[in-house]
Amino acid sequence: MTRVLGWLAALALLAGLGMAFAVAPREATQGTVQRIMYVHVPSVWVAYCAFVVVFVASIAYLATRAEAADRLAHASAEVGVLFTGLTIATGSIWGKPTWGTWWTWDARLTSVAVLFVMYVGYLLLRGMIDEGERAARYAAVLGVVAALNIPLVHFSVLWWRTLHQPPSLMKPGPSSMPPVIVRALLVNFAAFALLYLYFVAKRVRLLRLEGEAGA
Amino acid sequence: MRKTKFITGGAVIAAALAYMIYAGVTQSAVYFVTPAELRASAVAGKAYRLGGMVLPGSVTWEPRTLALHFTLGDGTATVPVRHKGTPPDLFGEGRGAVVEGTWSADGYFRASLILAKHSEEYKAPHDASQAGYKELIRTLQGDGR
Amino acid sequence: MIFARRAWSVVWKDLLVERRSKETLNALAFFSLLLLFVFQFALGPDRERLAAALPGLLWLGFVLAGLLGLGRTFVLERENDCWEGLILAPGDKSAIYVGKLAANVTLMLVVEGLILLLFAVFFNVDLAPALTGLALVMILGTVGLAAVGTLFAAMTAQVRARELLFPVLLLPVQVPVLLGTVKATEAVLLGEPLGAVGHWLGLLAAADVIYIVTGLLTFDFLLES
Amino acid sequence: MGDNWGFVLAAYALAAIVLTGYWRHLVRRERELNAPVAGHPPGAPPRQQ
Repeated sequence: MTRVLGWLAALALLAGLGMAFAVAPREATQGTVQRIMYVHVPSVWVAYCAFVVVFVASIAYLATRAEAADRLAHASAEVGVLFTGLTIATGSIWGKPTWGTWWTWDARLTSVAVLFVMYVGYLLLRGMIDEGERAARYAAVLGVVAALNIPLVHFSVLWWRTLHQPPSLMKPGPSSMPPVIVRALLVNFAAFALLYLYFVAKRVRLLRLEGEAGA
Repeated sequence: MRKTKFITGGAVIAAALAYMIYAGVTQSAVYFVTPAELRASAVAGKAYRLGGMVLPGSVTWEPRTLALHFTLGDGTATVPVRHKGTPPDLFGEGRGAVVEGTWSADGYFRASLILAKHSEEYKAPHDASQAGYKELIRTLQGDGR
Repeated sequence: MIFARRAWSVVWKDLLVERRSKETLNALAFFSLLLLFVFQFALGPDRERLAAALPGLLWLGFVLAGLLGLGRTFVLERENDCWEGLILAPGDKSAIYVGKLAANVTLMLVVEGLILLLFAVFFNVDLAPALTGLALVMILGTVGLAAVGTLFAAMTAQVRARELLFPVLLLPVQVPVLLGTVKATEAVLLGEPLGAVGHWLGLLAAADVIYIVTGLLTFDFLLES
Repeated sequence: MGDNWGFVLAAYALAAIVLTGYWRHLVRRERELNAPVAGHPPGAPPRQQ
């Protein structure tokens, strides 16, 4: 099952690469650099989804005490941190040629960075507790607090300052992107989502094995 | 008892989040001051973020000393800007730019950082619709949300 | 009613212990004085730079004092082997959370008032005209800081490397509160009306509500055996 | 304006390295846990699958 997911993800990633480099056109103002978008944007979407999964799984764990929910939360947080890091790194590489700087404290950069450290803290907390049950319980509480904090971080940082372009897909009315670019983005998003599912499935199995080995 | 507690608490949290999102959407964010706003109330030594259009014909760049001079305008006022360094790729005459720096008492803006702002319009190569001047400022200000 | 009485007994106990020993308060007062030293050395005598940095410095001081003070929320219980007692307390434990939170907010506000006074005296700033606005921002911000801080203090109380983990967990979560309070303080100190920062006050209030309710709902889970 | 292929390549290469690195880490951990290693500390014998 997991293996099939892995192959699907690999195929989708190849398709995504094809869309990004062969199908999508060279963008008019930014040039080829804009192709970084096809890794950057899908990976931040996947990261947000991952943290929503952490939130839901944390509540599920507190309600049912099912170890499976805890493993899902743990795996999803780890993979989410991975994708958040990737977002920050690729965004930085994109920022240098287009904005002229590797890093600027603009709204979205900052809120993604805050998200990153929040969930790194989550993983650190898990690592610091030896008893599995207590680690699960505490981490679940932190998973809930962190997720509820995301909207607060988003708006506070947005009001604080922004230089990033407003979200172009999310805004009401006709999208300002040509359909080719949207399609390429969606294919890459699907590929990253499959990869996320594959990683989480594998990590969950690993956590189960680790739990058995430790028991 | 326990269930009521969680349902009530969840409802209160949801209400607070809804309020946040409502306030967030209706709040208009100002990302930077325009040249006219800066001219109206410039305090020497104070840090600003200044946004406008790089006026055509105003850019001079000395590759040897890395001295970059240009003028930012918004249709009603202009501000001379001085910077030391290489301009970013998206920087160019007739394009929008946001600069960070301080207003100098000698009547120019000393930029420590130039951020060529890319608008949210991603264009296909032959979609050559030239964004008008007003449109440029509008996208610069991020009103296109 | 029972809830309020339980919460009150925790507040009363904590404040009484603190009033008798003054352990935390004395240390924090001294710490505030040291902060003043550090800020002074870091910034130099430039008045203009100081005025520009003041709101940030003020909240940096509050947060650092908060990290030290809030981290000690459950130290007495741990050292005196009362942790089991907390766990064994019958019924709803969110009353303990409310009590601890109220005691923490009180203590923090006292320390913050002291830091404010030290700033006014040693940095020679006139805070008097901004005092009501400042008090409002400080209360909103401190409640937010203490609401998460109390919860996280309980979370890290029985964990390895808790002195390290507590700030590492608390600081990122506090980013919205920090941004809001610093921006609001800046406006208040510049003499702007509170209406100009209404959205920040709204954000702080929303954050306070969310943090407190989350704390009430989840505190029970931290005190299971 | 230059095309900055270097930046594009750097971004994609970084993504490839990070993702395959994590994948290899997972695979290696799984193999370790499935096949007990020789020289395991005594007192805590690895469980046979």
